Amino acid sequence: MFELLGIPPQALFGQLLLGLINGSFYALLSLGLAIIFGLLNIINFTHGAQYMMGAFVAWMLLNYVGIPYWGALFLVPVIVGVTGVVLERLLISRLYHLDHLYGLLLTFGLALIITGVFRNQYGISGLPYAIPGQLSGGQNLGFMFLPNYRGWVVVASLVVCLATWFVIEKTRLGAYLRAATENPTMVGAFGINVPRLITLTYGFGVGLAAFAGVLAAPIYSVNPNMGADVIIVVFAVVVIGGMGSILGSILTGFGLGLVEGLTRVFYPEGSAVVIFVIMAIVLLVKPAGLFGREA
Amino acid sequence: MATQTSSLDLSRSAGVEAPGMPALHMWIFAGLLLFGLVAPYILYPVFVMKVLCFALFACAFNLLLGFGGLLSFGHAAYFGSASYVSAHAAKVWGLTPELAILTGTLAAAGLGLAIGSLAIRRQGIYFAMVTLAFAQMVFFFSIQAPFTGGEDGIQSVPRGHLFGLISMAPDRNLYFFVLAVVFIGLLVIYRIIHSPFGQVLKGIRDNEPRMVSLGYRTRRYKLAVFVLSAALAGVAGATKAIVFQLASLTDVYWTMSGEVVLMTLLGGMGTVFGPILGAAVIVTMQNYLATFGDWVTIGQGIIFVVAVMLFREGIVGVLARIIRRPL
Amino acid sequence: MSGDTILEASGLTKEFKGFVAVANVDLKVRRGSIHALIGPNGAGKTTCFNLLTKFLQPTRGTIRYNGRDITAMQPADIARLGLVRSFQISAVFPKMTALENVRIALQRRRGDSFDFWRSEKVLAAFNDEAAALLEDVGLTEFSATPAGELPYGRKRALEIATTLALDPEMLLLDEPMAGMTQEDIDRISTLIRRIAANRTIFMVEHNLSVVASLSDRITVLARGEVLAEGDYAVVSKDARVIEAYIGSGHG
Amino acid sequence: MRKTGFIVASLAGLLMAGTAFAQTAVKIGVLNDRSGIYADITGEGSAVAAQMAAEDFGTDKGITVEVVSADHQNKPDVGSNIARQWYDTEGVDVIADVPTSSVALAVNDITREKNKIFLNSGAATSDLTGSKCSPNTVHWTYDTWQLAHGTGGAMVAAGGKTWFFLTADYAFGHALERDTSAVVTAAGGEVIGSVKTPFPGTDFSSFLLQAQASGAQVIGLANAGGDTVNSMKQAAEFGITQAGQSIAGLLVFVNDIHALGLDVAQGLVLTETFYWDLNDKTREWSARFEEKTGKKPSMIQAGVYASVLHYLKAVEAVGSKDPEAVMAKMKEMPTDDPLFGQGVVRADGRKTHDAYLFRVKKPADSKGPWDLYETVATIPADKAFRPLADGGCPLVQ
Repeated sequence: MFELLGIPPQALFGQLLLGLINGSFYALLSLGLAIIFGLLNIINFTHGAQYMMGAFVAWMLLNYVGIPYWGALFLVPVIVGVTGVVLERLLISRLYHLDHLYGLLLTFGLALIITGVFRNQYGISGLPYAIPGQLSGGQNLGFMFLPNYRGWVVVASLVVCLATWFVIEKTRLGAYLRAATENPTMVGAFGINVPRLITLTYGFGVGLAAFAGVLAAPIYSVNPNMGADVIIVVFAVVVIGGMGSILGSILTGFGLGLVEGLTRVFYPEGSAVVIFVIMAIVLLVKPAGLFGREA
Repeated sequence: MATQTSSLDLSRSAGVEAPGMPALHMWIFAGLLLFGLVAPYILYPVFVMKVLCFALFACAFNLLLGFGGLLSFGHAAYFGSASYVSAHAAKVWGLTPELAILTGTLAAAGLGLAIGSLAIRRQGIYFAMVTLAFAQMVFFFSIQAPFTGGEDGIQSVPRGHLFGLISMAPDRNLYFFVLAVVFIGLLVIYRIIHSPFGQVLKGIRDNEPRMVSLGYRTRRYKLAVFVLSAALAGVAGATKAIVFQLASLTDVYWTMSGEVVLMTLLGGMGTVFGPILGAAVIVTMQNYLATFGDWVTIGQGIIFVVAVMLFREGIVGVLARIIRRPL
Repeated sequence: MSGDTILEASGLTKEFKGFVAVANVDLKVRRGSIHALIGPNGAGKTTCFNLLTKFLQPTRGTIRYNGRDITAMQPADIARLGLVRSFQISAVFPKMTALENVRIALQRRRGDSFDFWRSEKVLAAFNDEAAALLEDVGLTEFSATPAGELPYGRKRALEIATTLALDPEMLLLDEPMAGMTQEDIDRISTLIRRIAANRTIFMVEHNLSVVASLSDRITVLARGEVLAEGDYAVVSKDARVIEAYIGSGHG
Repeated sequence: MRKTGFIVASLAGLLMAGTAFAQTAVKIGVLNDRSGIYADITGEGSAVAAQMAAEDFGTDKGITVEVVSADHQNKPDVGSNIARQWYDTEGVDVIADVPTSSVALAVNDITREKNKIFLNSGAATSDLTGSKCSPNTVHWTYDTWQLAHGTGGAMVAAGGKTWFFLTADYAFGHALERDTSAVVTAAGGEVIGSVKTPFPGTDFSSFLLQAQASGAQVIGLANAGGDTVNSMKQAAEFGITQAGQSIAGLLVFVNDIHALGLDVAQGLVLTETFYWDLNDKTREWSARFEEKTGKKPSMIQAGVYASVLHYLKAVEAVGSKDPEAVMAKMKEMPTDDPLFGQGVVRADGRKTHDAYLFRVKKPADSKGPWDLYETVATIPADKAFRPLADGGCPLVQ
């Protein structure tokens, strides 16, 4: 059997597939950040906490109300999205006339509060959330055992990402959104309620994070800190991608998941920092990011 | 070339300033020094030393944010790496405390140069994210590098003898050394702010494209202030390692970067004295509420939100507005 | 007035994703002249202006200043060659006093000074010169006022004083009259005419009467391309220019 | 919801005021993790355990006990700060518990410098009674050497000859891997590979696949806390145990298993020195503990109880709280408590007692939410811990 760089090709495919799965989370999260940034010009530091909330709300729905995974998949993004709308209306919207950095500081503070409250309430050991019965088990692909659930994660996030891309790039609503990013006054003149558009956009971006949280709940333990560490990686993903385009953030997310997956095989010790190293290189070569707009 | 202005609404209080140190500032510095001299007889000296180290850290950070207009979300990297290097220098190389602190400071400055030269390629929130990401890289390095002792940190760092002569083991002796280091650090920052270089920084903060159009190579100035800020944060971190005889992962973790932002925001960014007060408040809060665990985090989050929503000028900024004098 | 060219752009092109903002613009500015760049909204004037001062990087084309190719230079270095620009939105340092605003330009003469250890008292050496420049533009009484608190017209005057502090060989003004009252316009027009005595001025301007009274030569831009060039008499009779302005609803 | 705040137990003070005995007031500081990853296995429960020890010791012996507690957030700087302040300004005589090796080592130093007493229960590092041993420290419950030998040795004996390690990439993980490898090799097994996983990590699937591909019989988890929980969860997801490989948790606590659920954790082999369901005494005590806290005790909380109890007996025997005299008495006097039975505190500060190799039950065999383990083997005290001579502790040379 021939080997590629000392790794049997089958194993390599397996690892690439796993990278793609992690990439799904990066893509969903960086997509949400990109959409929010596009219209609000705010880097939503709360994004990680909202991802965590997604997982927790799914857990609560199951344990307090008895709503299973499939219901949660649709309900949770709405519920967490609504909390996002409330935050935007109450707090974030009051900062638009200020420097963007205040938005960053505010959302950072909110992230601390949300994480702290959940930690206080549920401890830090993590809560179990079972894989839904329909998706337990797995497929033997020959080169690896692929749990059905992981396959579902890739499919679900691809579908959601592409649907979002389609709505924003190809529909009238998306056209308004893009126009509002460029020139809110003009769009307002068309009779469109721009503040409401902004609020809903924030809610949608947060909903994407919560969706990622529900997807993650059965894989990782539902844990108050699950968002804190992933958000920094996603920030690096965003810097690399440049948030210039919706498709760009999706591609960067999946791409970096793959790169990270490969690093886990060839140099596991470096897999935690590989994305940051790539970020440094991109900053040197193409400071605006791979898909970033100039200036 | 990116021409986005970083027009943080800083130092609304910083109005007209006469050249040289205004009498008011001189009195405040004198008051601080006097308080510093009597504090160890009233309060627990180790606690006051902690406040001093964080006050210097916050002021170093504020030099970058308040006067350079650059929000770094990764300042723990310089604070923490200086702390590791000085702990290593004192423990393994047996350097005297002042040389250990110097070594730590140089390390922080070098790291600041490396990260800064990459980070200043982006502006505004991107800059914040890039510094945060690099700091995370430093954190991962600190977990794995053999000399940092992983999550045990470097422990039992000897306090040593100042200049090889005066024992730093008694808390009081060490205290006055730390007071001197921090006070000199604060004066250096004050001078930087009020130097020709500082004037250029304020110009860049207020309107960077305009400074470019006047022929200033603004990137070099931003890098210079970044390195200065990293070095001074390094002094604070290195001193802390000697005081607590410990360098640990806490000092390089991103929550530390968040705390220093909070101290500065609470005290008043762009003010001279705000970060000192902010540091004192936050350190006191952490110290006396340590029992309450998560509530400290929640409290810090609430302070963040309240400060951003209601008083962006910070405590000292508000005071300055009331008395209509820059502080 | 010498007839040689001080600034020359050839084949200047800027493409943004999806559209061309400036297409193949050739431009020659004669030394000592006042040259205006006009055109309807969206014609690419400001983009063109930003390309010339390198605040934007051209996609194609070359820029020569005093015979030297500056296409690859950084904006700050171009300013150091004596080619200094102003901004459409008034570019003062709002938290500094008027005097400090001017002084920071004078301070440039100290070179790349990173002397953070020195007291800012050394800057007092520039105070007299700064005061003189303020007087030139009629701002003496405001010298201790933070620039952010000045009325709009005064800000523009301060901006010009700051620019003049560099003693530039050539000035690029981006809509110097935008948003001004007639009184302000008259004062700034006089000022521009005065400073043009021994300088070259290139300006983007909307106000056609200002352009008519001030400029020696006019380039008209529409849809990113040069439509016409000449003095006011020539340009104002050009059928395509009239068409372009009327077409976009301008008089 | 977890109670926070100081727990002040001023026992006996009023009752004893009129008696002829000289009063000895002892202040015990329970310093542990009240908000982080070890909050469930230490935290408030340890403070409750210390208080129970004071109550069970009795209020009629002329000793008043006050228990205070604080959160060190698993940060050595926070922990050492509190320890200093407790010793310098608050009159604390004894610090108990202190999970997280880094904090424990810091408190170990400070306690020695200030000449007080440190009763460690929560920390894993065997350095506390090895190269960093201190005349002021007793290490009660468990340590890394004991975990490695308990689990590693027993697994090899049970037929798990080939090993692959998932090692958290920092000092603790490396040490655990190194110690366990030595045990495995010495017992006739073989280590065929290991992978260093970034710490802290969330996704271990890639590393688990590498472990699976290696074909090793045992996958050793040289990690702790969230890393362990996540790697076990994902091992179940990828069907690794079903495919015939065993997983050995090198640092897993009963609360982790409780949180994971038996579905995921079944079949895992691990070592602990205490389990609530060992005998009548442990069941009785654990029932009382559960009444106060709502949870069964972890071995660390049991260790806090037992160590505080032993300390108080020594204070009573000496008649003062002089640290040197009390430490000498603690080492001289055999220990006897309902949770760990009889044992000794050795010269290096190591407390020895039996350890147990447990296997996590199948869901079908479990009779209640806390019925989690079946005992595979008992490791006698003299085999469970590192021999006195091997630790390199300067106190025993």
